[in-house]
Amino acid sequence: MIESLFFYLFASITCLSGLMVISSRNPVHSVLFLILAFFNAAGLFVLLGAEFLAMLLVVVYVGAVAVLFLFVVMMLDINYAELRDGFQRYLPLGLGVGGLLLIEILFVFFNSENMPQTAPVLNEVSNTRALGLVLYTDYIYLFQLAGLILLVAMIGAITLTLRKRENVRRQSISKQNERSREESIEIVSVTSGSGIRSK
Amino acid sequence: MLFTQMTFQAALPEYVLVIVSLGLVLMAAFVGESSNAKKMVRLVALVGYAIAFATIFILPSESQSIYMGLFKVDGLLVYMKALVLLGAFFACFMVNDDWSDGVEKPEYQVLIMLATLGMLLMISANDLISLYMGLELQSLPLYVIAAMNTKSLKSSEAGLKYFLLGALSSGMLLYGASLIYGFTGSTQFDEIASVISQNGASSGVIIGLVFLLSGLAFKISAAPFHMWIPDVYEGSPTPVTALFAIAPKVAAITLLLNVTHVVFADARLEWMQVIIALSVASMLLGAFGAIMQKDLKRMMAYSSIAHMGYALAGLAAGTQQGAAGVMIYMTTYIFMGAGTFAIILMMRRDGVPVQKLSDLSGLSSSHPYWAFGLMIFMFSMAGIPPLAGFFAKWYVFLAAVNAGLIPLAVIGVLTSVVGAFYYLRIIKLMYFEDADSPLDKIAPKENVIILSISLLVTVLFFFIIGSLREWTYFVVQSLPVSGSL
Amino acid sequence: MLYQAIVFLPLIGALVAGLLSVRQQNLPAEVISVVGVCSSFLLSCYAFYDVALNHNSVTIEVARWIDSADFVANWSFRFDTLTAVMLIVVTSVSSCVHIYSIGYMHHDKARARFMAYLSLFTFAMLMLVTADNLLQLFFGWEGVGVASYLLIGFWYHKPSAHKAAMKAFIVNRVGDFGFALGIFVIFYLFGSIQFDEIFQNASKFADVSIVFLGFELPALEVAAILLFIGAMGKSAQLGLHTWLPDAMEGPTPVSALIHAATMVTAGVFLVCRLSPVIEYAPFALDVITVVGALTAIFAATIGMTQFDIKRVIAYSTCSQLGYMFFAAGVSAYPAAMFHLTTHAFFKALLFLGAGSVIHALSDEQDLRNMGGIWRKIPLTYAFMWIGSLALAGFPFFAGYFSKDMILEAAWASHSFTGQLAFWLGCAAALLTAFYSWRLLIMAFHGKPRCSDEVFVHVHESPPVMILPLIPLALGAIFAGWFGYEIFVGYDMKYFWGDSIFILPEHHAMEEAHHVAEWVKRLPVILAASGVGLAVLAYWIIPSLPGKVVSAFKPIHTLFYNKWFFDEMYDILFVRSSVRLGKFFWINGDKKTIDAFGPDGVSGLVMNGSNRLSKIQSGYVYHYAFAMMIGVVILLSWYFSGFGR
Amino acid sequence: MMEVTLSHYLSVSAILFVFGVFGIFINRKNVITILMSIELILLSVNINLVAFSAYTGTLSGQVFSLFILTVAAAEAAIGLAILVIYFRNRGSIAVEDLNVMKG
Amino acid sequence: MLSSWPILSIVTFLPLIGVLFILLSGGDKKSAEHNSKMLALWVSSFTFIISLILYFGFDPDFVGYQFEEQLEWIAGSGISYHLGVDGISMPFILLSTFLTPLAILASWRSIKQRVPEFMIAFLVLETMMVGMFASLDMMMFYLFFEGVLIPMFLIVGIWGGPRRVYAAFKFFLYTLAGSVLMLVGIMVMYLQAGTTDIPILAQFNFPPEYQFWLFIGFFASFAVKVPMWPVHTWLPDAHVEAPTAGSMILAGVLLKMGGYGFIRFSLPMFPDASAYFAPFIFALSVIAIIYTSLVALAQTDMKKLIAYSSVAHMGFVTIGIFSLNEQGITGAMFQMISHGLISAALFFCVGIVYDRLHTREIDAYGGVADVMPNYAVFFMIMMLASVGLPGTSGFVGEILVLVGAYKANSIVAFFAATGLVLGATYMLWLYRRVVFGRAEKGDVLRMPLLNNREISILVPLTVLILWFGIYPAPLLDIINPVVSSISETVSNAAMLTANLQ
Repeated sequence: MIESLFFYLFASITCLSGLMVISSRNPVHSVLFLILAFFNAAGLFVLLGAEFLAMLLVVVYVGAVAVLFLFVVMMLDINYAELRDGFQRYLPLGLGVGGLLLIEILFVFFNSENMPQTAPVLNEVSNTRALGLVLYTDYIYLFQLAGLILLVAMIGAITLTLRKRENVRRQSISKQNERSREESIEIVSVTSGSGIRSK
Repeated sequence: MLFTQMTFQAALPEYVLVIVSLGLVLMAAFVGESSNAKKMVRLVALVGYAIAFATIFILPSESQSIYMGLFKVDGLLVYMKALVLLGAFFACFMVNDDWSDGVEKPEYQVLIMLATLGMLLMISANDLISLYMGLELQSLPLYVIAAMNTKSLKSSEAGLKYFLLGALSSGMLLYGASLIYGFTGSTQFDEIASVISQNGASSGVIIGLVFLLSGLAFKISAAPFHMWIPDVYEGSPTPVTALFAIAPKVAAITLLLNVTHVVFADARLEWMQVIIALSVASMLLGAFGAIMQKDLKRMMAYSSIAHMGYALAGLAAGTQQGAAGVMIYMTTYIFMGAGTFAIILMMRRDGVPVQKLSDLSGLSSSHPYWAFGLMIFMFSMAGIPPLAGFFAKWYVFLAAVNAGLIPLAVIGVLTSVVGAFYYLRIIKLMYFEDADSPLDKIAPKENVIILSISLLVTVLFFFIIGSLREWTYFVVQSLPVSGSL
Repeated sequence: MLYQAIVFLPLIGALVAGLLSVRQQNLPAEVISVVGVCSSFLLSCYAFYDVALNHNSVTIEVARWIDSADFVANWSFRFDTLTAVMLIVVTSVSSCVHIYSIGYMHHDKARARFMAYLSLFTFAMLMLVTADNLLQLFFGWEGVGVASYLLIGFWYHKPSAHKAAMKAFIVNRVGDFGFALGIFVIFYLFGSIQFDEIFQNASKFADVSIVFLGFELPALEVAAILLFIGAMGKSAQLGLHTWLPDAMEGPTPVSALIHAATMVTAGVFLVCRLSPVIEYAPFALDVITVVGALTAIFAATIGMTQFDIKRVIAYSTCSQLGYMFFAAGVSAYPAAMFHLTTHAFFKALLFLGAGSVIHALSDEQDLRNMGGIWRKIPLTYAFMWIGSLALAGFPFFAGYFSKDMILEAAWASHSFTGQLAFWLGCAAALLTAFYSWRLLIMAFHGKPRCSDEVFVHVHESPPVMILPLIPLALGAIFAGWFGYEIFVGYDMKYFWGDSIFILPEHHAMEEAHHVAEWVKRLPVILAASGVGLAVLAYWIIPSLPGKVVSAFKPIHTLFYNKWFFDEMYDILFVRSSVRLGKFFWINGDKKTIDAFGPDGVSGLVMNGSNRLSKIQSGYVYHYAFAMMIGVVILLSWYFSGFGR
Repeated sequence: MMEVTLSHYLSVSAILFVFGVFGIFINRKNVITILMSIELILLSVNINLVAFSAYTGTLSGQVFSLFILTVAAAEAAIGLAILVIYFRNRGSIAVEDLNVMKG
Repeated sequence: MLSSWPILSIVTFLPLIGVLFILLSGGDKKSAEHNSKMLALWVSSFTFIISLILYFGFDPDFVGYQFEEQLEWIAGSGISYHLGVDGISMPFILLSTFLTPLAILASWRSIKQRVPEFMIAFLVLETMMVGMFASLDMMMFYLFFEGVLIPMFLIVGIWGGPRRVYAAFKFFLYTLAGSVLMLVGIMVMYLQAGTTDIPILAQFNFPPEYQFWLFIGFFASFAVKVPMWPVHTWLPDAHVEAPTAGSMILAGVLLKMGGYGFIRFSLPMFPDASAYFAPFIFALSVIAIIYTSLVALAQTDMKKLIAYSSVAHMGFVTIGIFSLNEQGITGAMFQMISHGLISAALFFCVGIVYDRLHTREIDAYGGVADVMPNYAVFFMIMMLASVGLPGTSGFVGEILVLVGAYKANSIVAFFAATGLVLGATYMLWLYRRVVFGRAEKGDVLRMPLLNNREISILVPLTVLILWFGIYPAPLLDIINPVVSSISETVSNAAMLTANLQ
């Protein structure tokens, strides 16, 4: 009973904040609602017995991704804009399509004959431990893959956003390594009395 | 044991790519950005592809599933991997420092190698999760390199569009995957297949399948999930477009083939309808969309949509024959694409790359060899015998007809007539019109080599087709779908 | 070998002359072609002796031609009496014309070419008369058509000449259209186009019907009428006659050879040749009779009013051919052939004489510009007299025998069509005499109406032109005498042998010898009165014609304008087909087929492509929306149950 | 009160999914919101997977979800990076300005 | 000894060796042009000489394929490299090899730009044509059948007249649209029979309901190629714009591909459907004859007129083929060969004056006979042959077709025979306006006589046209045995259909 109550609480807040994410005019608000949605979704995860994922959602998503969003929103200094023309025109069609999609999916969910109907099975081992057992054994392949993907994300983000400003002095390791004695120093024999004339 | 020798051997090309790409990361970081350094990076990358390609030949040709069933190889998949590697090699080979706009960073090589790795993993995916991971490993670098020319608005717009829509498609794919998982109780392909063959496909699975196929359709740019491709082709730096045009689609369509013909072999009647719809839509859209284009790369995008439509016609048959047809189709597709882009990459006027159709006018008098090559590729893409494109169409439509999809085949051949129109237009520009100001004469030898190889394959395909058909018909026999050969 | 030579000598002459004409070596060309034709004539005489008189009919196979399953047509020559008679007619007239042309064409640079054409014509005509099957006959038939086309258009500078040539060819083609269909019907029926097989089996098909154009019709009637349509074209019978007067644009020897003596009689020859078939087609015979009779009178009416000397003679030819046809129509084939022969002589004579006149008057052809020259060209004058007398059918001239024979046969056939033919023929005889003397008087008598300059130059033709007229004149005088007994006398059956077949119940020929005396006299009387009228109107009271013309203005206009046939055809066929062609081209090909076909489709494609480009708006949300719509449609497809 | 079943969880996820999709094509404001919509979609997928995982008693759903979280983070990083360079070029991230190429 | 040589392959691919030579022969622009011309001429002439072996080594009494060559191509799939000729294809091969050197000679002076390319295109075209007629495998047939489009498209498009782009596109897309439907048909047949071997397929009895659709597929392709009304509109455009040599080959050989296809495929493989569709094709053909003849009458452009006349003449061909009896089919075959010679000659005749005056407007001429008497003679012969004058090859074909048509349907024969009159009308009308009259226009007066090159093109054509008109036996002997076997199959089917109806 209490579980149901919590379910409805989390579910409704998740959905509502989802709606707010896409409808608020201020992108900062959107990000905040997104965070709210994540929190409540984490609640749902807990209800389903997936504590580790719930924690991860909060840590990774709220802690990293959402903040990243917030950071970019702030950095890009976006004015929140009015809804422009065309929106009104497309809204009914969009609502129709979206509604139809929702109805069709829901219809399947509530009418499917071979839906897994057993209640959540709580394992004897904790959720985190269970995941830990498989993650580095059965799924080591995927784990390594995830590493590569993160590498890509890193390289990609850096490559794209790194700007070489002309007037900024930076250390060029390869250049330094490539330097040979000949180009580094110049030996000038100075005749006494005449001084060194700079080039 | 996780890492047996078998494991190692079955995934040999992937290992090679991983190692080389990591090495490239280090090189890119330390050797700097001098011209020599970039050349070296490219050279190492090329050697990497070459080694990976060579290892293909020592892969086991019988079906093997490793990493606890997450990864699979068999003859068909290996063949497709070879194609992907070949395509990646071509794409990489054609790009040298002096001839690339915005992609001359060494990271470019790292990224496309990782993307290639992602393609190989996609092909070998034997689990919904590894499917997704492979797909993302392929997509993410591609998003990046599409936007690689950071100075160009078009490039960044292309990257952004590609990313946004790609992410949406990933979302749909995942949503479908989650439903399939939920309704079958497993993410592993073999298990899903056995559940479906026992219980049939429930409506939840079908909904999931529709989402999954939609997501995959995006990757092969089948209509109506194609909208990104013209913009991305046009906006991306040309070497990137060349890569897009050659390699990723092979991987994506192999994945599609794998999902439909292996995992959902017993739900053939259900997914066939989706594939038929996608095929018809793509053929029509590709044919009609290209006609008005003025940008060569954009036109090639539409052309690739149409090609995917034809390849899907082979898939739609849902037979082993159809699968073989797809394999043959993708083989020709790689060579035609590589050859065409070898020329597009060389198109420069006063050192500035040009990509308008009108820039081609009079090409036959200023660059007879290019013009001849492009003409052959265009005729081949239009499906005019005796060129490669004809045989490709022949085998996919043959499969479709054999599966009773005669209307599909008729639509296909008729749209290919419409398609012929815009291919002919290019030939018209090159041969029937005079040049206002000719393109630059200099031609990097790499591109000319690729052009010549592709040209040879395209023209002399009728020598190859016999053994190719034999091989493909042999490897598809492992597919669980019905259908005589 | 001799017999083949008859046919091929002119061909060789034509080829050699043709080659010589390239370098304009006229004299050798003339010699070779004359020699070719004359030797052919001599050989023909032998053939006549051997085949017609000694009854050694032969068929000579030369080479294979067309064979496809049961459709076999080989090059082969059939020499029987009918052929032999035609050989004599053709080669003799041709020889005369060849020789005459040397003189007549003396001023023309391209006369080698002319001689080549003439010889070519002779060859084709000989192929026609010696044919052993319908297809070879058709070969000759078309061959003479081409030769005629070439000769009419010989002076290709003159627009009227090449227009006339074209007209001749095309009108003949209309006839050939019928001829060809006739061949198909015959082949369909008999399974062969060999004369022998057709003739042997004709009786078996007398009552057979075939479906032709959806109608069930008696087979032989259909075949006979179709073939007769071919004959009408070639022989310028009513309806398809319009080309003949225009054909006078050709040089006069051509008119003599082709448009008087030989080619135009090919139709008559065809009908006679096919007598074994036509005899079983009574309705077709009636048609032939009526058409012939109508042509006879119709052409005569026009002939009365014309002023071009050659056209008058041309219409008279047309008219005389009508006689021949109705003779054939009443099964009096021998009479038709007889008239054909005599007509060949006197008509060739008339034409060549007219040519002499024209030559004398420096190429003047209009009767209104002639007159008063009989003293200057007495020989020509005499020849014209002989010709006219023979044409008008004055006793003991050639025409007398043959024309009377025809009229008697028509009378004796005791059929309605026969009677009609007889009376129309008699009327035509009156008109014939009238216009013949009208011509004579206007051309030779009265005051000279030509310019003085021309008049001074009037001179008798050179011997090379006069000499050929002599044998023709002799023929015009004596052919009737000699021919009567052989051709239409009591022993004619023996003479004609198998070459002409007359059903026993058709006995016009026999009875013609026993008709009432007035029937025999009437044509002569009419002819005499015709002459009298002409003399009255054109010599004694020169103002009379003008008054008559104004009194009968509408009728004269009708006659003078040739019954408006040309105008009618022009509107009905020529203009309408050109207009129809334009209509089809513009409205059919361009505005319908192309507009809805390739251009329309490509327009649609362009349009669709344009729309597609608009859909590709560049906006991400549109793209995403399209994807979603795709998904929703696919989902709905399954959801609605179609997918199952 | 109704018993909470799998279908309820799935419904929540479906609603979120539709919101996410809706957010993409109804949004005219800025690209960041689209990125957030994508996160919503991924969240819905995660709810699905976790719910299925719980109700089928298999762990692979949660593993899947785990990897999705990882990849989503990488995706967000790349997406934002591209967005940043786009902003540098265009000076705006309004969705409607994102149409230099079309047709 | 000769029989052991792969004569057909040699004939087919010899021109490609010529292409190789042209590519290898370099030199400056001028010498390259000259070399390429000479090479093309010699290679194609040599090909013709070799192809004569086919004629002299041919055994006319043997009903079946001769000079057969079969190699494995696409292993295990029933698709093989299979060449061979019979009485139907052999004449066409000779026609192709005969016309190609003449066409090359015809373009000696009139092609001024990109001469080597032109010669290459022409030699490739020759290979495609010969290969198509020699193929005994459906797949190969299709390869060559479509492959022809490539060089022809270029020939029209590069060296054509002012509207060449439109014409080339129309030609290409029109014919492609037709033949892709045939491709689907070929697939269905292949899947039914498991092979694309033509001799096997000819023996394979396709069920009637299949035949119906297959026939339509093949019809779509061949009807465009023939071309039949109402899909003929590409032809006038293509002809008008094509260079002279292109027109010669287009009219001389390419149009025959449709008729050849009907005889080779439609009749023996779908006899029931052929009988079923015969009335429909009759109707189209009769319309073609009358309609296009009338349209020809309204033309002001010489080439267009002759192009329309080709449509009308090909109407005879389709009538002959679908009369389904021996005379009809033989006649159609003969008509195709003869039309190949005549139309090539006619187009060349137009080309001759076009080279001199650079216009094809009929009104610009008149009195050509004055300045070019030798031209007038040749043109006259061709014109009369086109009209179907007995003694020329045109007659033999036409008369046989009409005889066959009459056997099949008298109404068809009646209307088709009107073509005799109409054909004469427009050809004579053309001839009259161009050749006759007095040469008054200054440009016309300056036209030089035919030169030796032109004469040496016209003479062989003339000789053949007259030879086949007077003594067609050599050709008929080759055609007859095969045709009788085909007509037997198909007329049996026709009888069955008639009984069923």
